[in-house]
Amino acid sequence: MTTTSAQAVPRAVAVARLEEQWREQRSLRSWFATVDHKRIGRRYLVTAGAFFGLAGIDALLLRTQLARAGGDVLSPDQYNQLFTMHGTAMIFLFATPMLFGFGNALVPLMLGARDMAFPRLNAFGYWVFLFAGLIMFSSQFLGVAPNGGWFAYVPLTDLPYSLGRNLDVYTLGLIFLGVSTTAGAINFIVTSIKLRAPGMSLNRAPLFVWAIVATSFMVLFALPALNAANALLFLDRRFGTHFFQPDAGGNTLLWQHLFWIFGHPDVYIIVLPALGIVSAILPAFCRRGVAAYPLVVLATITIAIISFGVWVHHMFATGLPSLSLSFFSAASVLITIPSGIQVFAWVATMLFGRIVVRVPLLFVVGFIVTFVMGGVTGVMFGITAFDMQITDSYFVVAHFHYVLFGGAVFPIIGGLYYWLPVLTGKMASEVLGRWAFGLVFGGFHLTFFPMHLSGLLGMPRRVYTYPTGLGWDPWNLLSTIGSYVLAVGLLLVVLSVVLAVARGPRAAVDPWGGDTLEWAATTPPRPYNFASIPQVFGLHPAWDRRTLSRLETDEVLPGHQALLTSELDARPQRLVSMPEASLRPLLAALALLVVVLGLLWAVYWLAIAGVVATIVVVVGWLWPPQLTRAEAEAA
Amino acid sequence: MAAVLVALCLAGCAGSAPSTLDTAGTGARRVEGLWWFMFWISVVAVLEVLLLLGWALWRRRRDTRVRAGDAMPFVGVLGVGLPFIVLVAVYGVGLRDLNALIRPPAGPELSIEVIGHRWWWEVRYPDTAGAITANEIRIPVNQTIRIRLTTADVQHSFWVPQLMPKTDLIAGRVNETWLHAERIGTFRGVCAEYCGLQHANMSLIVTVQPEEEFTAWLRDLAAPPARDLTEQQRRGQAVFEAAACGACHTVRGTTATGTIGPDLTTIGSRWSLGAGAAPNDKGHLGGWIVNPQSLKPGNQMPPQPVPASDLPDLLSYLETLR
Amino acid sequence: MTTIRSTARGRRLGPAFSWFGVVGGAVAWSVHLIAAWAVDELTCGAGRATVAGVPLVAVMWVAVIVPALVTAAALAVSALVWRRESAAARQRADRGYGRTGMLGLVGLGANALFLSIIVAGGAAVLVLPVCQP
Amino acid sequence: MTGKLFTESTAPEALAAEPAPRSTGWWGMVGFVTTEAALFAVLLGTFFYLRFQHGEPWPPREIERPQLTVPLIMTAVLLPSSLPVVWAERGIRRGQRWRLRLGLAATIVMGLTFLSLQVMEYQTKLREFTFTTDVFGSLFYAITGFHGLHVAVGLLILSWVLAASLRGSFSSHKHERVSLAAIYWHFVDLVWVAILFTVYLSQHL
Repeated sequence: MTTTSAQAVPRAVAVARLEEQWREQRSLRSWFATVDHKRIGRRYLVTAGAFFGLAGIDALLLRTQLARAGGDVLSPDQYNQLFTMHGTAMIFLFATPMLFGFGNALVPLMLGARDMAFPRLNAFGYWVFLFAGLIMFSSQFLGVAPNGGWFAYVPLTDLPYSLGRNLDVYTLGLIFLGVSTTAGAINFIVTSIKLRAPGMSLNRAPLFVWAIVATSFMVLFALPALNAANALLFLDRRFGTHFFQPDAGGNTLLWQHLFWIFGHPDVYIIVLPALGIVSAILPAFCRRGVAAYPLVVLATITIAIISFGVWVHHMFATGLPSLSLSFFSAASVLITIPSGIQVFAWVATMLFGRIVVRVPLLFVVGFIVTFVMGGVTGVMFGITAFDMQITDSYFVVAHFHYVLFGGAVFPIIGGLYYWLPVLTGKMASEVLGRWAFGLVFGGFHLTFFPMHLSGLLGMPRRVYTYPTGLGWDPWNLLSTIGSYVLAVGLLLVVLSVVLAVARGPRAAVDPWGGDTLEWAATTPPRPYNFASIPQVFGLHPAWDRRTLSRLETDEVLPGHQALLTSELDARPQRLVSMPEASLRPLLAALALLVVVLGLLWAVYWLAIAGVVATIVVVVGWLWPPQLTRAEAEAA
Repeated sequence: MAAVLVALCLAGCAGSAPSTLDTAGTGARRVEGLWWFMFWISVVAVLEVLLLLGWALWRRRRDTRVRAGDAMPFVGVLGVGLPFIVLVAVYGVGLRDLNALIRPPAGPELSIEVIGHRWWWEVRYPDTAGAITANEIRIPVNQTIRIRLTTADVQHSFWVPQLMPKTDLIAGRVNETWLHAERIGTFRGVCAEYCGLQHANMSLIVTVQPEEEFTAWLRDLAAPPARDLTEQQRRGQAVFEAAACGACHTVRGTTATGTIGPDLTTIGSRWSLGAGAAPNDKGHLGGWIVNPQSLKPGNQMPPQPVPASDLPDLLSYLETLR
Repeated sequence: MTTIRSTARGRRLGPAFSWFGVVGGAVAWSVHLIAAWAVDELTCGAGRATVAGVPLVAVMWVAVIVPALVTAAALAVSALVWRRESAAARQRADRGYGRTGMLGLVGLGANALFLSIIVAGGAAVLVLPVCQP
Repeated sequence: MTGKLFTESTAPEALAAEPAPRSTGWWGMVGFVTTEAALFAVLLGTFFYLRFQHGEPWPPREIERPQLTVPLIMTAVLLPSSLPVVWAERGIRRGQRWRLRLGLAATIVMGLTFLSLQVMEYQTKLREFTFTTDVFGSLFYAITGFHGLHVAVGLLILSWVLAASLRGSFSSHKHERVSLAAIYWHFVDLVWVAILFTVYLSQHL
């Protein structure tokens, strides 16, 4: 079909040659220079997992402080730094990178591609994420962590109310991190548009890929609002502009608008890929495809769009005209419909399938229960009158943990168990996994369900202490106990993964019987993923005998090459050569780090030096290869 | 589910809590009704999903067929049709309640200005000749009170859960809300928007009184009656003036006219110190004056070098300010 | 189902027209939301009740009705696309949803959803005063 | 006729048409420009939000309405600068390297002229107000400065492509980087129109 040459090389020889071309040396240089999407994906998962652990410890400290009224474990300033870092890190340094890690490791495999469209950009994105995370967490150990809440409302975060470096870490750190997220998003979009296996037209793309692509488009449109807001705040704080200062004509509500234009889509940026994970896991354990595939696609797309039109529901109590609030209320309420479509599509999949109960499915069931409970309280917050009463109370804390922990962390853990064979070639212990599920599920609800009650009882958010005798004490104590149970459960998850990697049994090929292409590759996949580029004939290529048999017999695509296909119907177009490993992505990220540090410490010559270094590295990185003689003559 | 109901009942019956389910104001009562409406719908929705999930998990023991097809009718009815009807109903009820919230009951109206500070509430009665207090609001029962909300520094939010949904205090803007209390009592309020270091200790008390009682109180607040001071109290006043407390605080009728800190004209009768940070008794007040940073770390009041020998006099003077 | 002979104009306009059926509602709703919100918040914020002499409430109605009509048109187009694609699919050997059928269905669902959101916003214009916070 | 057109347009074939094949680089650049465009949209939205929340007078007291002469000359220099790039790109498609080099050089000269004019404009403006004067000053310098930065980056990219072309890196078949640089330059160029309208022209409406 697409391979051009007709040399009669035996398949085994061709595969061995491929192996030679794609194999990475076990050396220090290759460790820093790798562009393999699977390695980068694993690094994203491990790094984001570490940040999850740190932000989780923050949360445990917060809960310990709040175990009883008038607690004195933390000082007010420590508490404020910790709750800010907990939120900021969980959103920016854990959730999105974790899901990007799954995307990195799996999207090319699911598409039947050999790597991401821009492998070096991919490596660059990882390094930037790592450095941004290190900057932000080191500020916590130096006692200058951001302390204005993850939402960083002005004027509290502007001069003269916030004088230290705390908020500079926040603004610069998030802009720096934004570079990584944007690069990742563009990479996912282009990979999914151009590198799908032949035959994988839009109506045959895996739901996980749909979710990642929808998410990536959201990133492109939402992140600029956050970056702009942070840049303007940085200018206000450092160079004396007045964007958020009412005395000089600025406006404080501007920050809230800009922040939430990013912030609400970001909730879905986190949840959508996690919902994609659920749709990817279910078929393997229900022995049938996800029900109502076109409706689930419809739901994914409409959620991505409508999520941009609900941001003002975070501002229902700011005193804006009720009418203008109601347009956002309407969208906030009706965005439930696409979420409902997905929930009932999963329920239908389980009802009409043959269920095999294994650990990943347990986490999916736990997810559905939790997510539905978070969803119904979400509808309540879409109603302006109710929101004005309950917002900024502990009820909100309960609600968004049901949505974000329930909606993202449960699928992430489920996905971890499900794809562990792809990621590491090992299987995790089923027994340990079930214990972990029980503790995580029980601990989660014990932690967060009581918060609904303390919220209804009038307990406000973000308080480092509270008086006794207001009926809040028992619920807070329960929450704290729950948080420790939850922590034990999460430790068990980590333990079972570590044990699996260290001494777990080698996974069989396709151990769960999954339906997407990552299971049609070897377990774990080779560096080139597929020797022959897969042919797709339906929604479930790994269950399709045509696809599987052709994978064994089709001609091997030789060399460091990938196949481009058409945007809508994935018709083969042409071969392109893929870049080799390179240190330049790391160098570029380091140069950018210098810029950020220079700005942070107000050492501007350092920042300028960093800019020059970045330009030098990028110019070298993108320098076009010299034309071959034949090409030069043809010109 | 039963546990949920028991817990909610407990929540509703906990008398001392500033509970949104134990309301005394017209606005909050509206939202309480809205909550129960949405709560029961939510219970049904969650039960529906739980039952279907349970059925799916239970069924697998007997029935191992896989049904092909895309189940579009199932998803269409349960995932689109039913939710659509319910959501439209909820949105409609919500719109009705919002409309009620923005139209306070008519009647004689009183205006109060509430100004947010880091981290206390300044309360002014503009219809009187300078009635000012802090961290407490008194209002007459069964009347509509207009509240004008501004902030002196950062964003705050005015929330008295039992009376009215919250409204933010936005720098550079003037916001308005209203209270209409239907019964007599005291109701706790808080700052609900994170406002920095001592956001946790920024509470206030709304006392709802019969109209005559309220009128008498307001008259005394506006024009504090002359006080007969004992010898000790007079010495205390001298300490107060010597320690330059008046640079930040006002005690109307004296030389203290500062406006940075709360007006202390009625400090003796306030419900707490530091907007809920500590009870208002002699011991805490003395501790507060000598080192306010230990009771409410980070607040704007610096420690006062009042000699230990003068402290009892000062405290006995401050107690007279009622 | 007879095949349609296509003219040059049809070939050119066809994709544009059909894609309007897929994304028309989303675009119309975005315009509706931004226009209605921004005009209401900023006009009331400036303490006025008119925009260039036109009463604010009239502007609100325009910002609701025009996008609603555009969305309804997109809905009609997508319904047509979907019906004809389904009819074509019935004659094909494999009865699954083709890519065009899926796009038609996505357009149909999205337009219906966006139309309901715009109408719900219109209900608010009917009930609430324009500037009252 | 219309009826027939309608029937035709809604035929399944209409949605079945594939767009022209594009490279990964093309999609990547389009994605990047999209997110950049969103960034500028946010900044210009910020301008209008602050302007209308501020009320009259606008610009606030101390600042005069901006003069239009220099910005209009800047526009007259920048907008046509996309044409030589187009001409250069078409040239290399036919293998005419001289057209590529000449076109790029012309655009770079025009871009540099634009930046010099902007420096002049800043010199006059800074005597009148700075970015700390009030919110209009902040907006003015932040938005035009951010765009100036993009022009500078665009010039860097074009010079880089020119350097590569002098080295002989492009041919009629391999010149993707030229097309990508062109997309970016067209974008920088078009954004200026929105900025001109927002920062300068709309003050005189």
